[in-house]
Amino acid sequence: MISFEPNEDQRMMRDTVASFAINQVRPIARDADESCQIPDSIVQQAWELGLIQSAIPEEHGGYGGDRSAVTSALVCEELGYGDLSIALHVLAPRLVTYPVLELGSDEQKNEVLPAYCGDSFVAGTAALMEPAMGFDVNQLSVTASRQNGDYVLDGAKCYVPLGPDARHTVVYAAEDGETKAFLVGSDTPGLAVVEREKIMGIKGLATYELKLDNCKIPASARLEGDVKPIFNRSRIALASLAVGVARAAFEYARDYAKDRHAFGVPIAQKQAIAFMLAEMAIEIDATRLLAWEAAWKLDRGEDATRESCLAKNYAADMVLKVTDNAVQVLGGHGYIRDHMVELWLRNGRGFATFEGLALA
Amino acid sequence: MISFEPNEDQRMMRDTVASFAINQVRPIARDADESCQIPDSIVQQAWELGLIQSAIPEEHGGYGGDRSAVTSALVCEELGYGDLSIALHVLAPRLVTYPVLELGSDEQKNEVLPAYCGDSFVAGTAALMEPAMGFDVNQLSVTASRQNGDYVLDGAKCYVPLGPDARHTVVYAAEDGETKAFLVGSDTPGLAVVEREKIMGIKGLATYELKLDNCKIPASARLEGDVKPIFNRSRIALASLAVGVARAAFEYARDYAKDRHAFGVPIAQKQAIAFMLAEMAIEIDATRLLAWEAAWKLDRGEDATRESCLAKNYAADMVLKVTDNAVQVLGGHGYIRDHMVELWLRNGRGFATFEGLALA
Amino acid sequence: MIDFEMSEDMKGMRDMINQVAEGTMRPISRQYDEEEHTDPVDWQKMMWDVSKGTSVFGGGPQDKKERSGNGSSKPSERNVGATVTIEELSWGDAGLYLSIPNPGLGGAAVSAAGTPDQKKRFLERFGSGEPKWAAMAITEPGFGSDSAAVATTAVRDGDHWVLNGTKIFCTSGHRALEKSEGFVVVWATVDKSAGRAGIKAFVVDHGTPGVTVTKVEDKLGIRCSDTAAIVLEDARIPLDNVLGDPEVKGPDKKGFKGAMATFDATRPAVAASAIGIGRAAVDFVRDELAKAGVEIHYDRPVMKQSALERDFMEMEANLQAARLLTWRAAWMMDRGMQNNLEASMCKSKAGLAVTQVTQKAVEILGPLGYSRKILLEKWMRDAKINDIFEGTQQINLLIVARRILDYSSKELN
Amino acid sequence: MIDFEMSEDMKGMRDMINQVAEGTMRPISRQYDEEEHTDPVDWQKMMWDVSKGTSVFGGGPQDKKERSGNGSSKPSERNVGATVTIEELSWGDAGLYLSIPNPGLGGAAVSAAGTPDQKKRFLERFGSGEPKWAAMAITEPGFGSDSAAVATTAVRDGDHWVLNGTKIFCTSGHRALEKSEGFVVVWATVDKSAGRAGIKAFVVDHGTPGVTVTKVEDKLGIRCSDTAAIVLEDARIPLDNVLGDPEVKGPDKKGFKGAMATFDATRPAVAASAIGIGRAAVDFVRDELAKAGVEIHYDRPVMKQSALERDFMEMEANLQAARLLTWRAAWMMDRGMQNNLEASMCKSKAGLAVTQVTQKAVEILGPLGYSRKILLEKWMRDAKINDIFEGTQQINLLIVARRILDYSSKELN
Repeated sequence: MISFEPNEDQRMMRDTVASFAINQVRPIARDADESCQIPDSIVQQAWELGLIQSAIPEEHGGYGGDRSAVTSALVCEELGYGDLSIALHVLAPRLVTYPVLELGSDEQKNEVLPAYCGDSFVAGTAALMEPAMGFDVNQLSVTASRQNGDYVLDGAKCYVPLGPDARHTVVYAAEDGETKAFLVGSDTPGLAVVEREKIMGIKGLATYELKLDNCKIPASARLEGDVKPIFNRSRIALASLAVGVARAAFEYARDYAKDRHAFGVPIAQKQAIAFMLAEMAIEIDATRLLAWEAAWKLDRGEDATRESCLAKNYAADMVLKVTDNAVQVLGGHGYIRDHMVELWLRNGRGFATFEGLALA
Repeated sequence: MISFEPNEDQRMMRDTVASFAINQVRPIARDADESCQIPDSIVQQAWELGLIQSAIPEEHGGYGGDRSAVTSALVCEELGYGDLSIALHVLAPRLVTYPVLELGSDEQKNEVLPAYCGDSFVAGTAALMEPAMGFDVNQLSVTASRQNGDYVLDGAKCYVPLGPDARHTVVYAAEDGETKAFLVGSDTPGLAVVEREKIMGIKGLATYELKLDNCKIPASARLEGDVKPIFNRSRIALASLAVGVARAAFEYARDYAKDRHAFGVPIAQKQAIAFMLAEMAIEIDATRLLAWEAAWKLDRGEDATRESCLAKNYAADMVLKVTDNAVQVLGGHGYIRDHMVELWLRNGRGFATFEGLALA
Repeated sequence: MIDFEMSEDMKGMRDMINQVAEGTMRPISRQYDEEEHTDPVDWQKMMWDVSKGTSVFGGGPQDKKERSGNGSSKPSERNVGATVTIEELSWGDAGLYLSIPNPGLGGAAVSAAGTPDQKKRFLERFGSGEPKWAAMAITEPGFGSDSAAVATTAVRDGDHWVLNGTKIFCTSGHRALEKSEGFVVVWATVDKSAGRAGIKAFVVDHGTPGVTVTKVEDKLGIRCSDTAAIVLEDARIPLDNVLGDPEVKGPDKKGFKGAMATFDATRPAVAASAIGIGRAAVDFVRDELAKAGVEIHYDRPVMKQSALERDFMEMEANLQAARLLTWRAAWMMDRGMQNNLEASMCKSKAGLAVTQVTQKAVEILGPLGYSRKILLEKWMRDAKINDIFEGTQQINLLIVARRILDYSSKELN
Repeated sequence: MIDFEMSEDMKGMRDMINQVAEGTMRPISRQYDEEEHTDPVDWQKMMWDVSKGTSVFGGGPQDKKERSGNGSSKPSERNVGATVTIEELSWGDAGLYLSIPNPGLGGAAVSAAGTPDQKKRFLERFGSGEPKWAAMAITEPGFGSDSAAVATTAVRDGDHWVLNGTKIFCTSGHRALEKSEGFVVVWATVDKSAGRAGIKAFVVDHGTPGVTVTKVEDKLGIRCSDTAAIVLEDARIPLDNVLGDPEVKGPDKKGFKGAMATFDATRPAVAASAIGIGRAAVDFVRDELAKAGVEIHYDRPVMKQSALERDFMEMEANLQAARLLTWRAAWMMDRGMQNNLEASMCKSKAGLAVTQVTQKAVEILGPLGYSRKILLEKWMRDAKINDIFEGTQQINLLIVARRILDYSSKELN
């Protein structure tokens, strides 16, 4: 029966993450961007929230909690509201644990998952995006070819979070034209980190270019099964993160507009500003609901490709528009780095480009 | 040297047409739409302005005036400001005379042009559009095939203005995949008017579906040369007509907004309305200048395909947005047929579909 | 639990109405667009027979009793159900939907603000007899969205109120007053100097002397719906035909404010109707694209899509976003939650989305889209009303803005 | 005659500047974005040597003498020429363009409103010596677009004015006051009770005691341009450093109004700069598409285009529309026509168009577009300032609205 009410567990989870995002994450977001660095302490604090471990079954050392995409959508929004770079950093291990949980054999699970259930943050990552215009997850240029029972990976990847620090990298590559996931250890020969990416936004998050040059991995490194649900989940996570970023920008602009006076009244009392804010609020809610619906469908085990793509594309447009409008509401103040909105605009612009950068 | 000033002749021409559009055309526009009929008297009055004859050389019975596309752009805007149906009706003979002037042999000119230089309106028309989604002027489905030295035309056309009343119809057809123009007399066997179109807008203008069924015409009926400049000129004419329609809607909405009170002040004093009007004004001017530039380029004999397509597409978006906003400014009054704006919205929506419906 | 699955009951209702929409409404859709001001009598009779006594579209806030009553712990779905029903009917034809005999907005006002006696006197008639309509008359020639500017007056004269003024844009006004034994709820001021507080709602019954329908508007779309202008000239109505407290004083939940509150219920209903029209257009385009062999690759990167593909996906997303916002506003009402913000959000989004969706659909279909041979162009004309009535796009944005900024109508207008 | 062909002189100028932009500006563009607050000294020296004594960007209304003078009947192209020049320089790099030593807005104010003596004292220095800047200081922490709300005060004390207050967002303020022998024109009120009429413009020279640059802002883009906060604490300036009439009284064409009028000249200049950035992005995308073998079919029906194709055409059309509006506003100035409406139109259109064009370009290029390896992301950051400074998008729409509706700033604000 149609309902818009998170259940009790979801509410608790969301509130915990929200409080972390507001009190711990947001205050250091600007510094992380300027210094291009995220302090270990915040990563460890996030780790202790159990976001990664909770979804791992007890037999593999985790808490055995649910893996609901709806719950993830709620969590992602709050983390995105805090800071996108930090959100992507602390969620990065999921880029390994989730595909392994969904697609991995018992052996792979046993091998990989316990590493991500310890007391301290362990980095994991995925290499999906490629440095090409019109990058397409269904037509990867990185190839996986069989060679004497092993796989050999070749090609270039970009925007790989945490790169050299990751214990495992899930590399997506085309095997006979079909996208497959491969589990690659960080010390595998032929897997080379080229350099840290210098990009416009999410500057706190360390992302890297990777080169796969005759990178040999055993056949057992392949994760069996369909990667589509993985991508769909990532789209939902990104859409929800975008909602969080947009909400942050909206609230900041709203509060500024109520505070700032022009022509004798708060600028929020001017229709041009007030209507802009109203449209922002509507589009944020609209996107959240699209993401929820896609997540709900995914949770039912149905093909959520249509819903998650629509939600993600909608979110990418929405977050750009909302963050751009937030800068506009602040006027000159929006353009200087004393205020957060320019950072959110830079981060917001990324969503149209990001694919597979988050799983939650 | 860059200049935005029409020359003396252009100004006079524009002012004459503007006064005709305001005083004669506009007052009967609503009636023409409701009755799906345009009075002969207005057509004859327009004829007497010499819009058709002026561009025909004296040797063929015309006034030997200029054929500048810039001048036409000015004229089209004013006629469109009056009423689009009536504008398209009174300009229809140009659909024959212009291609003949541009592409016709001396023989063709001698044969055709004098008919359009008399004292009374003579209908001419062109059949370009076809009843298909994604209709493409470069990939027509109506074919012209050679047969014993003659041409045979086959296929279906739609939105043919004045259809059975036209003395000549310029039929555009694919000859070996390339679009060519053919001059077809109204009584040619195999050229059949199926029925008058019933469409959402430009209801005053009688447009028809045509069927070409083994329609045989002599080889001499073909207009030699490239049709691209003809299409470009049509695009510029349509863009300028759209500017006229949009300006009509803008001015109506502007005046209404200054007159209509809500919350104690004219609604035009509300930023939401005032900004909408400001954006309308800017986009109308922007489109006009794009059309002028395309026309200017065409007049220089250069390939104006890029400029005229950009102007036409821009105009189609603009006129829809402006007329829709005009309805919005009037609110409930915009939705009823006592006011003109709903008519302009219906006409405005057509521009994205129209191709080759006007030449001036 | 967050859930987007309709209950089985609701699905059953939806499917049933969809059959009616496709089998009964669509075939007569064009006819009643072209033959403006003609009543679709058979359709109206049929729907009257099916729905009289109940309200298929009704909705409105649940009262406590209803929610907790009858021993069931299942939360109500009345308002969400109404949006589903209305979407289906409007998918069939929005004009025909609006012409169904029913208590409409007038009935909603009596339900919300009427005394038990008033409910009996005015609503019971909808359970039997010939088809009937009720309507609400707010707008006047001199004002649109600024509903506090009512110029129609009501003056007490002994046992009667005497009403004078002109009302326009009264949906179903002609049918309520002159084509059936219905009534119109008329907003009038009893004390101009008191502003909003002086405005009251009066039930004007059919056949009241001095009440004339002076015009039935020619419109861009929803031509089957009657939009009436009504003149009241010394129209005398019984004293107890006023809704709520007739005194001009402080908070009056049943009068002006009560009537305003009905918008929180009717805005999701209007949004649902908009979505029905939009879905008709999207469904049509989807079928045509399939016929033409155009595939939609949802997971293709935006930059590899065709313009058509992208347009279509945007249409789908916009429509679905509007639908979810609408369900949410209705669901809140079912839960007895205050939904003033969310009701305006969904109305604003749906009105705009559907205007754009249908306009784009016409463009995609090309010459056929612009033609009256198919219904698409009609849906575009019908759709636009949703951006206008029950508060224009602008009025709804204003309400949203007030709520998110915590401003009064005085601070932000 | 309607004509879109530049004169030969103008083409020559354009081509020359384009070479400078490509050969000199582009290679150092990234460096001075990354090294914020560092002066591009070589570039500044070079441009100073080239341009001193003249104003390559200047512009402003022509006076009669100039227009009819020198026996030539050829109309002036000064302002149109300026937009062409500025477009080329900004195509190179908008931050570097803004950091060129020049009299800037401060100089424009002195030109427009200064006495012959003031022009001599303040402008002559730009003809020789070391690179210099002048600037205009209007905005304060307490107000942005509402320029009548100036809180900085100027009090007469014998032969001096004593200025107190804080100014922010002063473009080139640091360079004008502390890095060169320049000056800043400061808006201050001499009589708070007189509102706008009490606001005057004062020339504050470099080295004036009590004047401190307290902050140079970190910004989203145009990082090479200095944006200064200036504090004036009992800053004493000579009595005759006031521009226009120091008396508070009726129409004062040279003071506040004169300074406001300079916006009619500077808005097309800002629009031209925006267009230059936008063109850089469009040119880049065009090249990349060509490399990738993507063709643009202009005469393909919209519904057969790829999403990419349509996006690109929209970018081109928007940019060209903005350019034509800008040329028109400048051309009107060259003809001595009032262009307040058209100046705001072009600024509004260009600011928005270029924001959207560059944002779309980043999207089209995908991972590369978002990367700092190429300049595209920088252009997106640079572009946004044009939607904000010299009147935000909203302020310019407000001005357009006032003009088309014939409303005063009191009637529409």
